[in-house]
Amino acid sequence: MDLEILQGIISIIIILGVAPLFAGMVNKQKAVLTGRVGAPILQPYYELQRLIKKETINASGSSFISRISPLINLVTLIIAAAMLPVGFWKPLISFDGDIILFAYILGLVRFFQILAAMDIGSSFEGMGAAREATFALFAEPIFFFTIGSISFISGFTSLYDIYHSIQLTNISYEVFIIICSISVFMLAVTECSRMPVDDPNTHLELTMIHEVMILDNSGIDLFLYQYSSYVKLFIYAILEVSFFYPFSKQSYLIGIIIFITGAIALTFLLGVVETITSRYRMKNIPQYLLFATAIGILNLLIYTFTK
Amino acid sequence: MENVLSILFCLSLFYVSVTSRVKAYVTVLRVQGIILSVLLMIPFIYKFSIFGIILPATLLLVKVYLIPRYINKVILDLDIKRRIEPTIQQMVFLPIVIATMVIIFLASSILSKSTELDVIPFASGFSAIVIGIYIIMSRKKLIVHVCGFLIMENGIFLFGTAVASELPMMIELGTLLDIFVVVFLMGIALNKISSTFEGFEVTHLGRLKD
Amino acid sequence: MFEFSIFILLPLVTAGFCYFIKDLRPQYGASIIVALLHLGLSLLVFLGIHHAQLPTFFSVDSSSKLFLPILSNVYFWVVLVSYSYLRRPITPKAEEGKKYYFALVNFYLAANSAAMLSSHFGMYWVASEATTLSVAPLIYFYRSEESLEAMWKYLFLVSVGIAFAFIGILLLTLSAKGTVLEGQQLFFRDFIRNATKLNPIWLKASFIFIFVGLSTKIGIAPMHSGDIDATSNAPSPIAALMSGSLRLTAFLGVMRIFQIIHPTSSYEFARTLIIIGAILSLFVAFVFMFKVNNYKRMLAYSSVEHLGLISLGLGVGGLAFVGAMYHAVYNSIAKVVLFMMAGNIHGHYKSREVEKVRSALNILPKTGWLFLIAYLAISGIPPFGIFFSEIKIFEGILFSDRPYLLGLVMFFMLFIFINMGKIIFTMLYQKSELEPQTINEEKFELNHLVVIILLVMVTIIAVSSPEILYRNIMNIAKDYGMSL
Amino acid sequence: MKELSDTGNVLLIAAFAIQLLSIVFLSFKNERKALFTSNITMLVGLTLGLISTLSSTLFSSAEITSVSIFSGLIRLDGLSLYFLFVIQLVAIPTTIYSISYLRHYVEQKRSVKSFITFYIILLISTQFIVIANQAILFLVSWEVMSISAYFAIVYEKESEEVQTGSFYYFAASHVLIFILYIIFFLFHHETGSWFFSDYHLSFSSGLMVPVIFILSIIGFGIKAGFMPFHFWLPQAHPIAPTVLSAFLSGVLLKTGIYGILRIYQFIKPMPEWCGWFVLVISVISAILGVWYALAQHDIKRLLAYHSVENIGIIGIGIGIGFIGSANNLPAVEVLGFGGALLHTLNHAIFKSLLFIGSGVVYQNLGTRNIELMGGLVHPAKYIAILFLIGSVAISGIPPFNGFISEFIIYMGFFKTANELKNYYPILMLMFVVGLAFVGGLAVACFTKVNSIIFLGSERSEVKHFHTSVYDYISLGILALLCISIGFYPQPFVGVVNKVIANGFTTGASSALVDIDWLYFTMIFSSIALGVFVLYLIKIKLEKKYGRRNSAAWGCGYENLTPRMQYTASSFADELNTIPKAILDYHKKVEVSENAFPLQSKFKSHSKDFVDSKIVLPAFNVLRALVAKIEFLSQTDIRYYIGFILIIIAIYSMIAFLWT
Repeated sequence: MDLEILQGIISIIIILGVAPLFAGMVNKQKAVLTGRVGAPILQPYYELQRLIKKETINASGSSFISRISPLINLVTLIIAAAMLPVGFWKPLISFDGDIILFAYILGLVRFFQILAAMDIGSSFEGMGAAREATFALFAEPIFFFTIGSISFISGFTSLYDIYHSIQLTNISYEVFIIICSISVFMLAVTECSRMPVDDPNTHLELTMIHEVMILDNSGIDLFLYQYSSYVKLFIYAILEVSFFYPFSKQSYLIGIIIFITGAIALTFLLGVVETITSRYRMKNIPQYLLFATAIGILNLLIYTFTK
Repeated sequence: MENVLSILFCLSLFYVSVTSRVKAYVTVLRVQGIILSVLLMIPFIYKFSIFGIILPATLLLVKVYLIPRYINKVILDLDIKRRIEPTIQQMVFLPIVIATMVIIFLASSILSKSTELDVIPFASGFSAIVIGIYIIMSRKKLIVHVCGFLIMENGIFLFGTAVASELPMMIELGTLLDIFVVVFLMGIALNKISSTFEGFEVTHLGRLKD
Repeated sequence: MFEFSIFILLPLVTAGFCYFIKDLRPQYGASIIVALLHLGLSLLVFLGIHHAQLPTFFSVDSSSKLFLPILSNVYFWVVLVSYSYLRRPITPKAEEGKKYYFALVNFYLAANSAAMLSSHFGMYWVASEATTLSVAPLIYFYRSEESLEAMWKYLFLVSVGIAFAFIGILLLTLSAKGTVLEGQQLFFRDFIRNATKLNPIWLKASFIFIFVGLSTKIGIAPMHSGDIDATSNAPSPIAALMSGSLRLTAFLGVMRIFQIIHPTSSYEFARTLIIIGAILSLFVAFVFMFKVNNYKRMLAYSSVEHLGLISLGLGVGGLAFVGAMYHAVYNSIAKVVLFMMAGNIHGHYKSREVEKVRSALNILPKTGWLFLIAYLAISGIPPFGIFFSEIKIFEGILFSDRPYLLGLVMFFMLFIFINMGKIIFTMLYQKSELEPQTINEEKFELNHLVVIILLVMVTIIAVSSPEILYRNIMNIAKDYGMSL
Repeated sequence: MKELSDTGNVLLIAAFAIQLLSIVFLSFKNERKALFTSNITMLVGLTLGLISTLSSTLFSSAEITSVSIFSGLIRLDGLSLYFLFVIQLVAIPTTIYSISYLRHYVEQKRSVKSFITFYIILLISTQFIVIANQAILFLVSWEVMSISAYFAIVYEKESEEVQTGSFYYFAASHVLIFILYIIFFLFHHETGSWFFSDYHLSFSSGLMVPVIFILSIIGFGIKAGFMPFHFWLPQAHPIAPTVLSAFLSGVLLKTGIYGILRIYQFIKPMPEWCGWFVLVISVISAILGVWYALAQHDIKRLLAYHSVENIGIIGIGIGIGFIGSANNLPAVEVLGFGGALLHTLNHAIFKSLLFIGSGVVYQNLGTRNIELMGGLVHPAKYIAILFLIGSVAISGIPPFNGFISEFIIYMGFFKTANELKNYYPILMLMFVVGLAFVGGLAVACFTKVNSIIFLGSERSEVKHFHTSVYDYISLGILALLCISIGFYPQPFVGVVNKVIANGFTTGASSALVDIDWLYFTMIFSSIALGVFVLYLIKIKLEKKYGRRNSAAWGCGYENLTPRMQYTASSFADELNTIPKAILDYHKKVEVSENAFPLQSKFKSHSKDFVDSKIVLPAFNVLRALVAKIEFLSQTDIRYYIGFILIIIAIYSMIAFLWT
């Protein structure tokens, strides 16, 4: 077997295996920062284990959509993960234009998630779905103004190549990349339903976005949803940490260390952000997202005209 | 001679623009008919021909006898009020008429410099045309409209003699016949109008609009 | 002399015959035969198979060669359906008028043919005044207040107008003073030949008077009102005759004087006037289509529009002129169709108000559809002929020296089309509050057949574009000195 | 250019002959029989046509050669063949569907013959439009197409709504034809010929060609439905019988695209501003189109607005192609035009799929208002699935066909930025974001549509959901096409590539076929496979640990009713509030302030900006102006006579002043 394909497969396995751990770390960090002991880092694994053994209950008005949606969710996210350079390795799927496929395949996830939520026929899910549709719309431009802008500048259209093209030779480019990474962080916060956009630990249905959409799922369905959300968080983490690509070019070892440290630092960062911010009012979220977009545009403009 | 007749013609126009009696119009039409026939007969003083007399004779017949008589009959039949109600006061109307005539006479004399033409018959004919239209425009009675139209026709005739009387006789007769039939038809129509609308004024005719 | 008797004398004689015979049937028979003979002979002349020899004051030239078949075609179909039309019940007051119908129609044919064939201005004037006289009593066919008013207005306005045209003719003789034409007869031929020698001042004056005077008959704005009143109140066959041929007869007069003026220095002036008149007509049609609430008036305004378009073609010249000639042919046919169908609608609903006519497509399916198709035909929708002629006119305008006119024309025509469509669709589609309980299946009448034949005709002529028509129109264009 | 081979010739003519023949079968007295036979005949004709198109060089490995028959009146080149293919491909399912759709009218004792007649004429004339090689034939076909479409649209003519809506179409198509006249007059004048094959003009030759270009964008833009010329579209498409809406939105709009591309062939290469011009109006059309769609509750109106969006996307592709042609970059041209052409096909497929789906729903519920629907997945599972496929495809989401064409367009942007550097990347990025935004809105819109119509529980009672086998056949064909283009795009991309090579590009480029299409096949298949495998596992686990249905969580409230569901208005409210002014979005909220609230209401509606703020006011102003012209409508004959005198005076003045 080709080494690259092997690397790709290993990447996927790593993503699938490590994703809950990453989420566990975030939660742990947050607990520590708020002065609690918190659940163990491996708590997500226990959660998943518990869920898979539960009886599955579907809402009585629901249809096949809410039954297949969790499956599509997970499978599609795995495919998306297969496009990412885990540990700077060449991913399994890498071809010209996969950045578009990446963005759109996440759209597929969203499409079915919204449908599954609406399938229940309850106002709670409907509210969540409407919010998801609205906020996702504003999140989309952020992706293109960050990763997309790097792509446009470098001329590459594959995620792997885009990260590969990042260089630390030019100070304005460095600033550009750093600001890009900040935007990606803001995007990750949105897409993964973290604070300040969404509060995963809230208990009031009216204030939730992602959690309310899976309110009526249980058992294997909930397992799939939870697992997918871990994978999604990890995917965005990789999108963020892959900005350290240039370091791996001189020495792969240093690179991989930086990668892992970066990932851990990211959990810390997420923890900090979740600790020090409160969730925004729903009305203000589009403004937050537009702010992130604006940063992206400004960054690109500044870079283009200072070159 | 032609000029004298033309001036007479113009005087009849003045009369017609100040009169307020319907009958006066008919009289004026008769007078004008006579003037025109005389005008046509002038050439025969010098050179007489039986064949050429047909036209003036017909003219005399139609314009002096038939048409005025017919109009009179209509007036009698329909019991039209003698007085006309002009929309414009005569005191205003007459100055307008005079002004128009002055302009026409001036214009024709200017035009006559480039082309050789008899100014007085030309201008009086043209004045009659315009004044005929003025009469139509300023009077309400339909019968007066017919008279106005006939004054206009007379004007054209005078105008024609001034310009060139070269039209073949057949065609001249045709025009006369046409005019006669027009007046005839108008008379019939007036009859119908009087029985349908109970009035002979133009204000009754206002049904057709968008 | 044979042609003369067929074209003019025979209709005259028949008119007399019809006047004295009281029964309608023989009147109809005689009229049909005359119409058929007229049509046949005019076609023969048109096709160039027969060369007509006509007495003094009459002759056949390129334009009368084209216009005569238009007249006899329209006339033939109108007479064909007239009998069934006359048999429809009308108010008892109007019954007595029926017996004069055929006499007047025959007289109309004679007068109209004479006008078209005349080679002399005086003759033309006499004949076209005669057409007015023949049509005026026909307008009063229904013996209603409206028709009486329409007749009065038409008769009076057109008589005044035509009197002005006579002044124009007199002025034309004045313009000939001092040339070889002085003291000569007013034959078109001579004037065209010596046009350049005419006095330009009087020529212009003459043109103004003839154009404005005849405008009352053609329906060129703002002298269109009498025409509108008359066409909308006349019985439908007569309205068809007026729109299809009478207006063209008057238009021919303008064409004649235009032909004289063409080689002279006043040409540009005359063109401008014709274009102003044409655009005004389109404008008037445009304005009134917004507010018209009587469907026959709507059709009358449509006639104003199309005569305006034809005049525009004459004014602009070149390809637009060719288009205008084609347009004259197609428009006459389409107008007959429209008026016949409007007559059927009137016959059923007994009203000319748009508001009274509802759901016509259900109640009168055959008439309704044909009316709709006729509307499309008149609006220049292919495959009907008007599409092809309009394209020529438009292209001619676009590449003339006044291309901006096309913008105006298209703007006006667009709204005319839209508003006309709006009216017609309301008549056809809108449900009435009082839907009749039983809908009698509409019978297939003679006039439906005629209308179908005419629609097919207007399509076939256009699609096959016969060589002979093209050549004739080219001859006219050549006679008018149009550069192509 | 060569003459068409004998068999192809015969096949094409036979196809048209059979299509025409189908009108003859309408003479059957029995409506049902007439409907069936004429539709089947039409189908045979269309299939024959499709076979002749498929057997042409379009689908073989050979290069496309342009073929002309009937002494050059008809010419088949790449573009014609491609659009012929699109038309016939989509006309087949719509015709199949019409058998079942029209049967409802027959059951109501309504004659459908007039509709079928116009429908058939419409199909034939549309095919003629794309193969005509002569301006007059083109114009005639175009007019026949417009008018027959009008009469087919106005089929249910008693309704006021139908009258108004169809009238918009009627008026707009007449504006359009006038513009087309001018375009072809200019061509005729410049080249002295009516034949398309003689039309070669260049932008360098003065003002004429830019005028032609602008006119063609406006003219064909009206047909295609570019903003702001789209105003007639959401009026006319909803009120047409659904069979026709499917064809109108799916195919007829594309004649506008065909026109633009055809004109491009005549006047290429273009300067760059043309490309930017098209790009800008296309992006506006796409974004506003989909946003308007989001605010609609009428399913067919919503789909009509989506046509505006998709035409915008096609326009974006064309715009990129123009920019490529201006800069002489074959790769960009290929990607831009390729994306546009493929999206043309794709949109035709999924839009007719969605319209037919909505038609099936409409037939059963008798309403087009989605707020009254709901839960239809239970009685009509397969319709729901087929509709879902169309929805995913139209949102441009993988793995269906919509994504493929959007992908090509994205690649076009990247390529342009890459080749032209400078400030291009940032400009292109703006358009990319615009397109992505459109995608996001489309997702929002179609999740709304799908969930409100099919998911949840029934808002209005449906006793028995009628479907016929024809519905399934037609929807099935279209869904299959959606799937196959999505999963295996190579052959379709190959065709598009060939079409572009035949008369579009200056130089050859393999940019389109160079994309790793195999990846798509693999990725999409693995998604499908993965879902399937996971499903099996899930079933197994559920068997082991149990599965049951239970009432949804109601915050403790037990009796959830269908009326408590989230509505379409509330779903889209947040998004629609943002461009409130442009969408003319109004909402009405009635909340009772009682201590014990009884009833609250929420209503929203949106009016078309162009229609309500530009077209109608302009028309009203015109009408008001015209109404002011009173002096012309005098009834008094004295005025008539006065006019004569005045006009003579004016004319004499002109004569006097004439130099």
